[in-house]
Amino acid sequence: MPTIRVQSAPFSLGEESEGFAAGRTETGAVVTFTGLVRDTGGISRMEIEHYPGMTEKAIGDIVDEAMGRWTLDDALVIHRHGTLVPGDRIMMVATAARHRAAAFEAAEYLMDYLKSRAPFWKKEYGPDGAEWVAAKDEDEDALSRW
Amino acid sequence: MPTIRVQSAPFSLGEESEGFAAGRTETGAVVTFTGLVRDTGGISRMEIEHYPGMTEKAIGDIVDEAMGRWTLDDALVIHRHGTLVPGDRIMMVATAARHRAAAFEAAEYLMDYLKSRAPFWKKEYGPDGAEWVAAKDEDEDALSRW
Amino acid sequence: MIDVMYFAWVRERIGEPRERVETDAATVADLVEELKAREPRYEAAFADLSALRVALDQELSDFDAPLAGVREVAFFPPMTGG
Amino acid sequence: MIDVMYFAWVRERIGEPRERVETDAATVADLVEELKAREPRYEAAFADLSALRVALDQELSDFDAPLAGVREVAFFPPMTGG
Repeated sequence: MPTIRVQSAPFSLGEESEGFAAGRTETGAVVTFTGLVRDTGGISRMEIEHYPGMTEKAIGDIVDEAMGRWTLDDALVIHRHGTLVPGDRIMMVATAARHRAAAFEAAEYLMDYLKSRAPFWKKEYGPDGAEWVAAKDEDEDALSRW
Repeated sequence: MPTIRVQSAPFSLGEESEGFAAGRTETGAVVTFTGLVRDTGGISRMEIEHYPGMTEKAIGDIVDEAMGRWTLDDALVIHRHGTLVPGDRIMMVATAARHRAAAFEAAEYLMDYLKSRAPFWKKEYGPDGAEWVAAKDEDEDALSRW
Repeated sequence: MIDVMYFAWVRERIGEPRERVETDAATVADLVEELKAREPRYEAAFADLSALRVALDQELSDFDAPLAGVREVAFFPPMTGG
Repeated sequence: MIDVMYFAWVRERIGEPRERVETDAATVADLVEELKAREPRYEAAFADLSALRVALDQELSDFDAPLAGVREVAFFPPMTGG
């Protein structure tokens, strides 16, 4: 059963990684991805807004699609909202599969879809004021490979 | 500075993940891959032999090549040798980069080369006796994409 | 009556996160026209529909989708999660 | 004198992990022929060179590589790490 958590609280990458897919002796490959707040242009903080209800549903649909495309033993998505500062972990995904290709591909798929199809919006607060992060064409384009 | 460790002792995926690239506010993306012993065909244990001296050198060359191809903020490779049982972690890689594409690609590159170019050999002990794991054509073929 | 929700800079331009709207609009685009006719803040928020996304009952949809049976409409810019 | 090392099933067939070899072989292939001429266990280990890899001073190399100046030769099957 995949795990999906949308929360304002920080999460422990160490504990999540250690516990993920533990005790599964059919699993040969585990991939994790962690996204962090970068200190670009001296930003002091980031606010992440989301759409409660739709967020969980959208992530659930993305995870279901990944579980169907690849034979995954397990999957995990954690995504924070609220206030974060540079160095903070924004989100993570983890995938477990028999072989490495499936684990890597599924993790990249989850990331590509979470970027552009899960209802989160980032606002950065820097020396020149606050600005909503613009969606990148390359993130939309990334979906076309799947 | 990348970290490379070749050891018979187990490692903590949790602690390694938690500590990797910690405090780097230029890093936006961290990818980890962990390889585990699978319980295929009822194997009871695996022995991993390696070539001390060459192992560290070969992994070092692979990591250097990855650091040159992608702009990585950090990289980590841990690979065990000796006796392992199903569920045990054989090895892990971690990559840190500004953006997710570089972190994913570099981690996949490291895995592809560690599979076929680092001097490790696996022997599986199962109900029908012991057998050296044969190299797969697909692992050799995987190198051609880089 | 329909619940209309706004997120990110759409919410900021309109000045509130959600409201109940009395409407007979047949499609999302019709609803947008009704809202734009109300006040300049709606005109500002809906000036460029290509910069907006819409969800109907929490599923991504299109501006030409029908509103029949829909309870919740949400307008927002392209997502920037991950 | 050269150090010759064997790994995995090559080591098992030859029965030891390393040995010192007195040789004037010009290339790896020449060294292999000398070893095969010694005893059947070497013939068994080197029966199919396409199933083997060789490293010279801990760098992957080829069977037609020259041995001049090389201190350590290692023979082993394709690697199966990761």
